[in-house]
This record gives sequence, structure tokens and C-alpha cells, in this order.
Amino acid sequence: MGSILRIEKLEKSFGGVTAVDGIDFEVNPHQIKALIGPNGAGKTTIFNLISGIYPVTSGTIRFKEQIIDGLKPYIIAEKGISRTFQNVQVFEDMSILENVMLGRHCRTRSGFLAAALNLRKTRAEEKRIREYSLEMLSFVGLEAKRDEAASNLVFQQQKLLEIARALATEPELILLDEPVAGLSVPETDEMVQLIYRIREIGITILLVEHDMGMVMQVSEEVVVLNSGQVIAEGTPRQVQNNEAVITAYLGERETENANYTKS
Amino acid sequence: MKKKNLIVLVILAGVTMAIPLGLGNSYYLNVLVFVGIHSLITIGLSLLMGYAGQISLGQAAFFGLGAYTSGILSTKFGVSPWLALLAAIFVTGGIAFLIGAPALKLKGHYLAMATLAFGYIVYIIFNQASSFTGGPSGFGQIPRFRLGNFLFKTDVHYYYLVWILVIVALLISLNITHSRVGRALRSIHAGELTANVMGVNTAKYKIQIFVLSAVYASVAGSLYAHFITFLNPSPFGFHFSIVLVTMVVVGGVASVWGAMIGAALLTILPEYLRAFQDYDILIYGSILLLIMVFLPKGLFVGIFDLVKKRKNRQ
Amino acid sequence: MSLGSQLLQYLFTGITLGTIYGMVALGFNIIYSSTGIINLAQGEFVMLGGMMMIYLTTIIKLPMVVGFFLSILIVALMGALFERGAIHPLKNPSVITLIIITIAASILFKGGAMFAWGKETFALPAFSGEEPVRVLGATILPQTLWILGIMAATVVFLIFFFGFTLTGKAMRACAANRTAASLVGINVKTMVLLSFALSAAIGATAGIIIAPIALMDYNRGTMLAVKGFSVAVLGGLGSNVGAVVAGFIIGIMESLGAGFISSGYKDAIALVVLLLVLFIKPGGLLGSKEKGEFKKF
Amino acid sequence: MLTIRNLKSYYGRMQALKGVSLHVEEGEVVSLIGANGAGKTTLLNSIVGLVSSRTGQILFSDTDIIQRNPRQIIRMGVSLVPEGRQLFAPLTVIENLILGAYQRYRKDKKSEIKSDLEKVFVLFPILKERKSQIAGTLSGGEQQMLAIGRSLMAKPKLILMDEPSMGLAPLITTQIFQIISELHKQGTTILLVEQNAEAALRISSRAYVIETGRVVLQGMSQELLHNQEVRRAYLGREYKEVWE
Amino acid sequence: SVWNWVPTLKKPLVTYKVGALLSVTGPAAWLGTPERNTVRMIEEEINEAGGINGHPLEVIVEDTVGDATKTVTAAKKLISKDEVLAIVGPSRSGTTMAVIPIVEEAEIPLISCAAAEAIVVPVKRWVFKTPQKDSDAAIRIYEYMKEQGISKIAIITGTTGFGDQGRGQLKKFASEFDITIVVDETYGPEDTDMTAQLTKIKASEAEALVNWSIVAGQVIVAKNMRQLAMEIPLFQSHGFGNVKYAQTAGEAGEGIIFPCGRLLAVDTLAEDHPQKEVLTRYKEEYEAKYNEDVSTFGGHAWDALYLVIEALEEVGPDRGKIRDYIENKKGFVGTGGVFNFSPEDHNGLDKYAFEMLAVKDGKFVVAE
Ligand SMILES: Nc1ncnc2c1ncn2[C@@H]1O[C@H](COP(=O)(O)OP(=O)(O)OP(=O)(O)O)[C@@H](O)[C@H]1O
Ligand SMILES: Nc1ncnc2c1ncn2[C@@H]1O[C@H](COP(=O)(O)OP(=O)(O)OP(=O)(O)O)[C@@H](O)[C@H]1O
Ligand SMILES: [Mg+2]
Ligand SMILES: [Mg+2]
Repeated sequence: MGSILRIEKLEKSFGGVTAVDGIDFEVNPHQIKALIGPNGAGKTTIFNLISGIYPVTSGTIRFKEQIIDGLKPYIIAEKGISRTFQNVQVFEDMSILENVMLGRHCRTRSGFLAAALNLRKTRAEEKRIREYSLEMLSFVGLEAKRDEAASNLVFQQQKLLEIARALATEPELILLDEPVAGLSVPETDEMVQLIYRIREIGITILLVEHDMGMVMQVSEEVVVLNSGQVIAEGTPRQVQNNEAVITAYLGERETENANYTKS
Repeated sequence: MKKKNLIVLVILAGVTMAIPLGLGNSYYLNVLVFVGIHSLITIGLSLLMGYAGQISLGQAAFFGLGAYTSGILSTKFGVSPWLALLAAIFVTGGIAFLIGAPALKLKGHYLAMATLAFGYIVYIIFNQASSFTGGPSGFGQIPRFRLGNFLFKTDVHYYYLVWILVIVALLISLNITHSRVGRALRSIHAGELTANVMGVNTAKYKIQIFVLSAVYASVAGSLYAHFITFLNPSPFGFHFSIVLVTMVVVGGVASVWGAMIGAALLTILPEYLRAFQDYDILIYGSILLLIMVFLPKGLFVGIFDLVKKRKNRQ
Repeated sequence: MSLGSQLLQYLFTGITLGTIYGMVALGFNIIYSSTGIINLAQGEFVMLGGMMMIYLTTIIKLPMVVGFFLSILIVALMGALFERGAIHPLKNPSVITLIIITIAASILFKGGAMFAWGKETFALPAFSGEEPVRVLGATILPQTLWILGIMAATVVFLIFFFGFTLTGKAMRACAANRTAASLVGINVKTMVLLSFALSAAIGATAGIIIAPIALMDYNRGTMLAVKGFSVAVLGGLGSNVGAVVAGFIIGIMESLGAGFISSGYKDAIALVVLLLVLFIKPGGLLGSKEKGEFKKF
Repeated sequence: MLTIRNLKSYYGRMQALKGVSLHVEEGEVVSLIGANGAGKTTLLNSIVGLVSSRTGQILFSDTDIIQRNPRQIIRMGVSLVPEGRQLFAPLTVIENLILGAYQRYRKDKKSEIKSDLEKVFVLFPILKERKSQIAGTLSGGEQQMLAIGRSLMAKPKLILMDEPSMGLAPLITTQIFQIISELHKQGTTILLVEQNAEAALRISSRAYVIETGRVVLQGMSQELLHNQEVRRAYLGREYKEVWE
Repeated sequence: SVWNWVPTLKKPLVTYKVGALLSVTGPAAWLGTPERNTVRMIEEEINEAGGINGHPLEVIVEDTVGDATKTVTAAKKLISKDEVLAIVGPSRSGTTMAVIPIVEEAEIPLISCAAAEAIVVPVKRWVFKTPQKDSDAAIRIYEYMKEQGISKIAIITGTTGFGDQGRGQLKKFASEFDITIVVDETYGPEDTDMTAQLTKIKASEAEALVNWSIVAGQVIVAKNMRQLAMEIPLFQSHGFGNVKYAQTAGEAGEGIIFPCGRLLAVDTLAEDHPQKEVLTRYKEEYEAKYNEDVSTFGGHAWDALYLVIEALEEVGPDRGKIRDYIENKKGFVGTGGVFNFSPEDHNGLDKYAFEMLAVKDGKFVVAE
């Protein structure tokens, strides 16, 4: 079976800055893969390219062997890629349940006319949307808060909400941008468990994270970027001991410094 | 639609239908006809502004396009007013689509300007294309609506016609806001890019709601034309676009009920202020200012909040 | 009149119009830059400046120079008063609420002016004679040269102020993020007050210098606001050079449009150009789209 | 330097702090730890006045600042690295930094501010590279560096840091903690909120543990580091093996 | 009631209510304000003199803001809430056209103060107007031009109802007077610079320019002409009927020629001129009361309201009878001229109601 996501010679520049500078890597189905690298290495930019937020400067992105670069974000979502954001992006004025129901949008149909007339089939569909969304909310453990405004959630819960919303789109590939940044150790642990459960329901995961403890634990493969280029790729152990990765990213692992990561 | 809304809607329908029974005076009914016509526009505008978060400073142009298309077709080409109203919907909707497609790519003040410019261009055309529109002098003798042998002639007739349409529009709008589509619109308001990434075709929805709001305005315009039976460009200028936006905001931008309250207030208020002669402009401005300063979310939400606070204190 | 001098005349007309619009647009930019608000009462500041000057110099008969500065001062105070009365008390207002408030204020200013000065149109003598200057068969009024000069000075001042002074940067910071601004010790409320006073002052200046050409009455504000807003947007909100360039473009489009195509459609022609520019360049001519993405509205 | 007594803070009618008392001595590094939503951010924001509905006593250098607004408090020499960074997104990197020193322009020499700017660039070279870039387009980590850099530009006596290492690469995280100890050596007083509790405890002399708006535990950092409760709730062990 | 207990005071008879739809504010406030002042002045005077056959007069003024929608509502208020006997106004042509269907249906006499000929041509049963017809204004201008030997002209008109109607009349009658319109330009009511249009005119072979518009435009055109050093004579419409405009235009206004009722040249009228007395009285009273110059617009309201008052005096409070009375009124001496109404003519003035005036030293004099 081929890769679910294949990135080839991907390039992106903003005016003078080349944020992504010729990158190749693939993600295999049912894998948990991590993208790491120093700040400004281009990780988020790659996510933005995959999800269609930015047009690529050159190179291709294939999802299930189909070229998806150049497509609109919503079409990419329909095709089965969903994501979370580094700076949490929940719809603040909407309730938590509505946030998740919005994720269901691309899997449902009824349009303006049906909505205006409130047809029976529309109501039935709305009911299905609600049920599915509630399921996703309980999957991440937020079902108790479903009617609260999203802005009332604490940071960790907002992250969970983003994941529930992403799951509601029924993705095959989910992109998680720093899922545990700002979380305490026990919360990180919970998140890791959630990530495993997401994989168990058959979803492939590509994540970006700076918490090395977490990355080393969950990911099966790691791609390391620096200045928009891949400088290493392999199992966590391999990259962890790679000289280039240590100088560019991890730093000398004196005992003292090692403790500064969240473990 | 939520039950609460349905109940309010039924009560509203009951009350509006009963009003003329107790109120025969043609002046009051006439004012209420305008409340209805303005409500039609503001309900559409509140869907666009309050739900989808897109501003339009050119809504008077759609109102005018509806009025002129309807008026010209029925007066100069003998088309029945009903057909003319229908044709106006298509014409106005089509123009809204053509202008909306590029304009809705713009954001915030830029969108405001683009719609304002569009509205102004339409206004200039009303003034200049005198062979069709009668130019600045306008034209009259627009036929009235007719159902079989029944001619809509008096204020009462128009009152019922307009308010039945308002209630239909409300029903449609409430259905939309409580649907998948309404949710998508609100997500656009809250974060367009995020909505897009989550699978919402934001461009499509923005255009659809823009066209819908234009259609509401167009229907209102047709009603206006066949009610007043005379058209000249002045009611369809920039000034009225601003008044419409003001109605929506004063009522409370995020609710179709608010839009109606705003339309009612800003249509009826000037009537009361007539008594103050020249001072009316100062009083009007002050009331507007006070509402916005003390109830920045508009009357609908603002009054609710006040009531809630009162309740909590007790 | 030869075609050449006709063309030159259209150009002069366009420049006259353009400087008027540009001056109004500059006022929009100031408040926008420091608060993100589009102040639709900006046109009223222009009107008030013109009317106040006419009142002070032709009715109270103060000397021109005194009247000039006194009018600007009084209108700036009105701007400050407006901010204190209507903008200051608000907590976290939405942009649209603020826009409506500026509309309400413009109604009040207009009403006030109507009561103070009546409904007639007034004229103001030109600063230095009404004898037109002849250039190659075309004519330009000395007053236009005044407007050009004062506008140039204003633009230079604004560019310097917002680009290079700390206060200017602090004002822009307020528009960008009020919380952050107070976190670095900026007095946000004072900055907002200052920006209203400043834009009122610039609006008033515009009103004074255009009054000899365009005349002035209480009802003039709205139209000036609309033109100024168009020009500010075409130039790219917040860009002062953009405002000047866009002013000339709109002015010249109108005058050429009136001269060669149709005087009835001249405004429409200018607006169509505006729309086309926006559709191609959504941030206006000199506005930064990128920066725009981070603006609240 | 900072003494807080019975601080209660509210968001509307919701009470987020329920009587917090703590103190920070001059030149000390004190850390605050606690779960998500415990009220750490609320506490820091209350100190600088961003959360304005608050009662109790906040003494900074023996002056009660509970009635003051953020600007007045900042001017007394307090600086905050806020949660969520709070940058001036449409402004450039360098403009953000210069504005960080906003309240110093009256008293300090320009050259001094300039040299502090250079110091920030030495700490975060990437910011120098990107100095004319619009802050909003920086990567997440770069933005965090800018937020820290901007607060350093104020040359505060007391610096409040809300999760400064959030979103930063391990190498930079290390650096941030080095900077904190550097500032400490130079005599700056620091109140630190960190999810990276272990690192925070290692660098601070004392710490407070906050839960649902109350201080539930306080003591020397070393002791807390070995406290079973704290270890279980905030430090965890699970991944250590994997990483070491 | 209290009157029964106060035998020395006479119980007043029922009040006669007359409506007035005037654009007191808004873009045509310059029309509506003198009109409002005038009707208020007359109301006071009549009541001080004991009312109309003892009935007090109440004039209910509604501000139309010059807007069609508002005018319609205001008209309905006057008709069905206030139940007025007749309506004076509206001030503007457009708003008058908008209320015509309403008054026709409600069967209430309306005496418009607006210029457009379309108001009374074709005749509408319940609608009259007091300002001179704009066709007559155009004719008088052309007659004058012919005397001066002018045959090629340019016209420039404002895009308002008034300007638009004027443009139509100018074009309609040109050929009758062997006049060719070589340039036909327009401008918006809020425009502040017409040099572009005037440049075009300057480059043409026009021997005179007619500007047909309202307020500011009339002054700006004059000023712009001076800026462009244009030598051809400038004609304005009867919209120029306020001496303030001439003063505002300053030097640029000198030599402007326009058709106008005799109100503004009352000083130059012969003592035995039939209008002399009415004009002098109105002018003196108005100027004393309001401390500002009279304008012909206030005069239109004067004529309209006095027509109604006279009808009330003669036929009492009956809408139909008032209409009939006005329709058959002959020899009514007003400020606009001597009115002779008939079922075919609901304006009642001929072209001689106009005098050609010229601006000289900031004043209006009869043009020679
Ligand atoms: N719109 C833009 N204009 C200019 N430069 C940009 C833009 N967007 C991103 N960049 C730059 O591109 C580089 C890559 O950014 P990106 O957000 O992908 O980094 P990242 O790897 O996610 O970093 P972090 O770990 O800090 O989040 C950064 O240096 C950033 O400043
Ligand atoms: N602006 C706000 N409006 C209403 N409630 C708020 C607001 N900000 C925070 N809260 C609530 O106050 C409580 C304390 O939040 P605070 O942000 O101080 O926690 P924290 O300890 O900083 O958490 P984190 O680790 O997520 O940063 C939470 O219950 C939160 O929901
Ligand atoms: Mg990133
Ligand atoms: Mg926090």
C-alpha cells in the first residue's frame, strides 16, 4: 500500500523569505509521524500548504496519489484532511457543540433552499449531524460542556474542541500543530492517549511538536526540518542521536538542559 | 427553528394581522407599511451582516433595482405587477451575484467601500438613464397589484400584503439561521479561514447570502413601487443605505428580530419627531448616539441583558 | 481653446478636486491608523472647519491668520469632545457599532451647524486673490496652489509623525492591540483622544482651504466624507501617500470623464475605476494586504 | 517587592481568584504552577491590572496598586510576558521592540535603549534577521521570542512571565531558562508561570501551587520538586525513560 | 366648557387646518425654510386679525426632508390624522409628483410650490401650483437671447428634478427660437467644481450659457466661469431668485441674467403696477420679521397659502368647494404674478409673470 500523503520538492516563499525550501517526505497510512525543527523552520507553513491555506510556490502535494495542491481548503477538507491550529482557532461566539457540528459541514448536503423551507429531510440530517458531533465530543471528553460558549473553555479544552471538530469532518489524515504546547504533564499524557485513540479508529496523524518527550513517545517516524529543508528523517531514536539535529534543534543534552523539556 | 422563535413568530403574526382591525387611520397604517418594507430589507441585511459578518453599504441600490425593474416593466411594458416583482427578483439577484462575486473577496472597510461604490453607481444610473428611469424627475402611474378582480388599493390592502411577506421572510430567515447553512454563515463571521479549512465553501455561502439579502431588498423595492406608484432616484441613494445599516445595528446586528425592531424604531421615531420641527435632527442624532453608547449590542440584546440583570438582582 | 490646453485644464481641474478629496482622506487615515475606526463624521469636521472660518473671518471679522488657527483649534476641540462623549465611554465596542456612532455624531454636528449658521451656502475669500493663473491657455486658481501646498505639508507631517515618532508608533500600536498597548505603558485613551483631535484638526484645515473654491454649507459633510472615504480606501487605508495618489486619480478620472465622456456619469466612471482597482488589489493601491489581515475589521 | 493579600478577581460574576496571598522578595525568582484553568494567568493579569475587577491588596514596592490601571503599574517597573503573546501584529518586529521601551523614552538615553535592542537581538538572532517583517507573520516560536524580547525592552524591576517557553524549540527553551537565570543574576525579580514545572522549580527559589483560584501549597522549590503530591500532579514521569 | 363661564370672551369657532409639506431640512432646505417662515408669518397674522371669518387658522407644517418616501407619509398624516382642508407644497418637483396619486385619491386640494411643469400638465383635478412654469422661464430666456442676437448656446443643468425639467424645457423650445444647443452638460447637486464641463463649453462656439440648477451649483458655475476667463454671458433659471446667491458669487456673479418674479425687483416697479402693493407688503413684513432677504420661494408659499385662505373665506371648510373656488379664481394678485386659473390651467400664470433680471453691484435690477 502506498503512502497516504506524499510531498515532493515542496517550496514556499514569502517575498524574500523562503520558508519551505524543497522538501520531500511521505506519510504512510495509519502512521503517527512527527515534524520537528527549530522555530521558523517551516513546519506550520507545510501544514498551511497541505491544507490549502497558502498556494505552493513549487512542488507537489499528493493525498492518496491525487495531487491536491492548488485546491481550495474546503475541498481538501472534503477529500479527507483535517487539522488543528498552533494558535487555537475555535469559533468563539458559537457553542461547543456548534463548533463540532460545523466540522460535519463537509459531510452533509442540505443547502439554502432546503434550509429555508425546513424540509423533513433537512431536519433529519440536522439530527444526524448533532448525534455524530456529540459522539465526537464524548470521544475527546467534552460532552458535558456542549452548550457552553467556546470562549469559556480553558486552553486545554479548546485544544480538545479543535480535535473534536477536526474529527467531525471524518478525516483520513489529521494534522496536529503543537497539540501539547502549553499543557501540563498530566494533560500532555491525556493528549497522548487521545492521539493513540485517534489512530486506533484508523486515522493517520501528522503532528508538529516541540515537546521532545511527547514526540519521542508517540511518533513512529520523525522528520526534522531546519530552515525549510529536511535535515534528518527516521525513527525517534535515530534522529535523537543525529548530530545535525542536536546542533540545530535539540541542543547539547547536558543533564541540566534536558530537564527543561517537559519531562 | 427553536420553539421560542416559533411562538414569537406566531404571536407576531397574530398581532400584525389584528392591527388594522383596531386602527383604521391610513396614516398609521402607511407608517406600518413602511416598517414592513424596511423590515424586509433589514432582515436580509442582518443575515448578511449579523450572521455572515459581511457589511453592505449598497443595500438601497438593491431596493432601488427591485423598485425600478418592477416599476418600469409594469408601467412601460405592461407586465403584471406580480410578474414584474418576480422579474425584479431575478434581475436584482443576478446583479447581486455579479457584483458580489468579486466584491466579497474584500474584507471589512474595503467591502464596505465596494458596496458603497456599487450603490452609488446604480444611483447615478437611475439618474442618468432617463429614457428608462425618467431621470431625476422620475416617473409615475405605476400600476398596483391585483389578484383577479381584487385591486390592492388602500393602505390596509398593502398592509396585509407587506406584512404577510415579512412573516414569510422571517420564517425563511429563522429556518436558515438555525440550519447547517446558518451555522456555516456564523463560522464565516467568527473566522473565515478556519471555516474554509474545516470544509465550508466560504466564497459560495457569502455570495448566496449576499444574493438572498439583495432579493429581500428587491421584493421590498417592488412593494414600494406598486404602493407609492411613483419613482424617482432620491429614496435609493447612499443615504438610505446608511439608514438601513443603522436600523440593523440599532436593533441588534446578530438577530433578525433585532433587525425588525431597528426598522420599526427608525421608521416610527422620525414620525414622532416631526412635532419638534427643525430640532428633530438633533433629537434623532442624540437618540441614536445614546442607544449605541449605552446599548452597543443594539436594542434587542441590550434590553434582554437589562431585563436579565434586573432579574438577577432580585 | 486648443485640445492641448483643454487637456491641461482637465488636469488642473482633476488636481483641484483630487487635493480636496485627498485632504479629507488624510483625516480618515489618522483615526483609522490609531483606532481602526472609519469615522464617518470626518466630513463634518471639514464642514465645521470651513464654516467656522467663514464665521470668524467674515462675520466676526477676525484677521485671516487668526481665524485660520482659531478655527482649527475649535474644531480639534470638538473632535476631542466627540471622542470623550461618545467613544471613550464604550467598553470593547465592535467596529460596526463605532461606525454607527460616528454616523450619529455626524447627524448631530450637521444639526448643530444648521442651527448655528443656517442653511445657506457661504463663500470665503481666497487666501491670495481670485485672479486665475494662466498656464499654456489653461487656468488654475491661486487657491489651488495653496491647497496643494498645505496638503503636501500635511502629508509630510503625517508620514513623519506616524512613521518616525514614538507617539505616532504608539498610536498605531493602539489600533493594533489595545491590551498590548497598555502593557507597554501607552495611555490608550489619550492616544485615541489625540487622534480624534488631530484628525478633526486636519479635517478643519481641509475645510478652510477648500471653502474659497467649493463654498460651504451645513449639508456638505456627507458628500465630502463619501469622497474622502473612497479615496482613502483606493489609496489603501492608513497609507497617506496612497491617499494623495488616489485623490489625484479619482479627481482626474472625474474631470477627464466629465470632459470627454459624460458629465452625468463622471462619478460613476471614477467609482468603476475604484472597484476595478479593489478587485485586482484588495488592499488598495498602496495598502499592505498582509497588514490588513491582522486588522480587526 | 511584591506582596499580595487576599486577592479576589472576577470575570463578570465568575470569581476566578478566591483570595490569593503571596509575596515575592526583591531579586527572587518565584514560580507559580497549577493545572489549566487554575488561575495563574488571571493572577498575573490581575497584578498588572489587565483584570480590573479585583479586590484585596497588591503591594508593589510598598505601594498599593490595586486601584491603578495597567499603564500606571507598568510605569512603576513591572513588565508582563503575556499569555497569547499580545503582539502588535500589523507592526514590524523592530517597532514592537521599540514600543516595549515606550515608557523609558522620557527618562532613559536613546543610546541606552538602542544598546538594549542590540542585546535582544543577541539573545534572539532570528528576530534581527526578521526585524522588518510584520510581527503577525512570524512563526509561533518567533512570536514568543518577540513577546519576551519586548518585555525585556522595558527594563523592568519585576518581570511576570506567563509560560515563556510555550511553543519554543528545545534549544530555545534552554536559552529562555538561561536568560531567566541571567536576569536573576542582574537583580531582576521574576514571577514565573510555567507548564514545564520541573524546569520552573529548578530555576526558582520558591514556588506556589494554585488550584481553582487558591494557593494550595507553597514552599521552597527544591522541596516541592520532591513532594510526592506535586510530582504526581504536575511533573509526571511517564516519558522520562523514552527520552533519556 | 370654560367658555360658558366667561361671557365676555367669545368662544372661538372651529379651527381651520391647512397642511404644508415643506422641505425644511435636507438638500432643498434653502427652498423649504423661507416657505416655512412665510406660512408661519401668515398664520400669525391671520390669527391676530381674528382668523378666517372668525375661525382660527392652523398651518401644520411637515418637513419632507426633500425625500419622496417621507413626503408620502407626511401627506397621509395630514390627510387622515390631521384632516386638513388643503395642502400647501411640497417644495420640490419630485416630491410633488410622489404625492399626486395620494391627493387625487383622497380628494384634497394641493397647491404645490414646486416649479416643474409636469405637475399641472396634464391637468390633475386636485393639483395646482403657484410658481411660474419652467417652460415660461425657458421661453423668456430665449426671447431675451433672440433680442441680443444669440443663436448658439450651451446649457448646463443639475441632476435634480428641477434641473432635469429645465433641461427638458430648454431643449424643447430651442428650435422655436432658432437657437441651437451646441453643448449639453450636467452636474450632480453636490458637485463642487464644474470647470471640466465649462472647459468643454469654452472650447465650443457657444455664445451664451444657461445654467439651470439650485443653490451652490449656481454660484460655483459663475465662479468657475470667471476662473476660466469665459466671456460669454451667463443665464440662470428662476432658481436664482435669492439675492444672497448674487452676493455669495461676488464679482463672478456680476452680469448674470435670469427670469424671475417681480418680488426681487419690487423697488423698480411702477407705483401703479398691480403687484406693487402685495410685493411691498410681503417683502417688508418678511424682512422685518426674519431679518433676512426675501426670496421668490417664500413668495410661492405666500401665494399658495393665501389662495387657500381666500377660498376658505369664501366657501368655508369644504375640500371640494375649495378646489372649485381655486380652479375658477381669476385675477388673484400674488407675489408670482396675477393668477388666472381655469379648468385647463392649474397654474394660472403666463410668461409675463417673469421679468428678466440682471445682477448689478450685487443687486437685482431689471435687465435691459
Ligand atoms: N506571511 C509571511 N511572510 C513572511 N514570512 C513568513 C510568513 N509566514 C511565515 N513566514 C516565515 O516563514 C518561516 C517559517 O514559519 P513557520 O510558521 O512555518 O515556522 P514553524 O516551523 O511552524 O515555527 P514554530 O515552531 O515557531 O511554530 C518563519 O521564519 C516565518 O517568519
Ligand atoms: N476572559 C475570561 N472571561 C471569563 N472567564 C475567564 C476568562 N479568562 C479566564 N477565565 C476563567 O478563569 C479561570 C482561570 O483561568 P486562567 O486563564 O487564569 O487559568 P491558568 O491557570 O492561566 O490556565 P492555563 O494553564 O490554561 O493558562 C478559568 O476557569 C477560566 O475559564
Ligand atoms: Mg509553527
Ligand atoms: Mg494561563
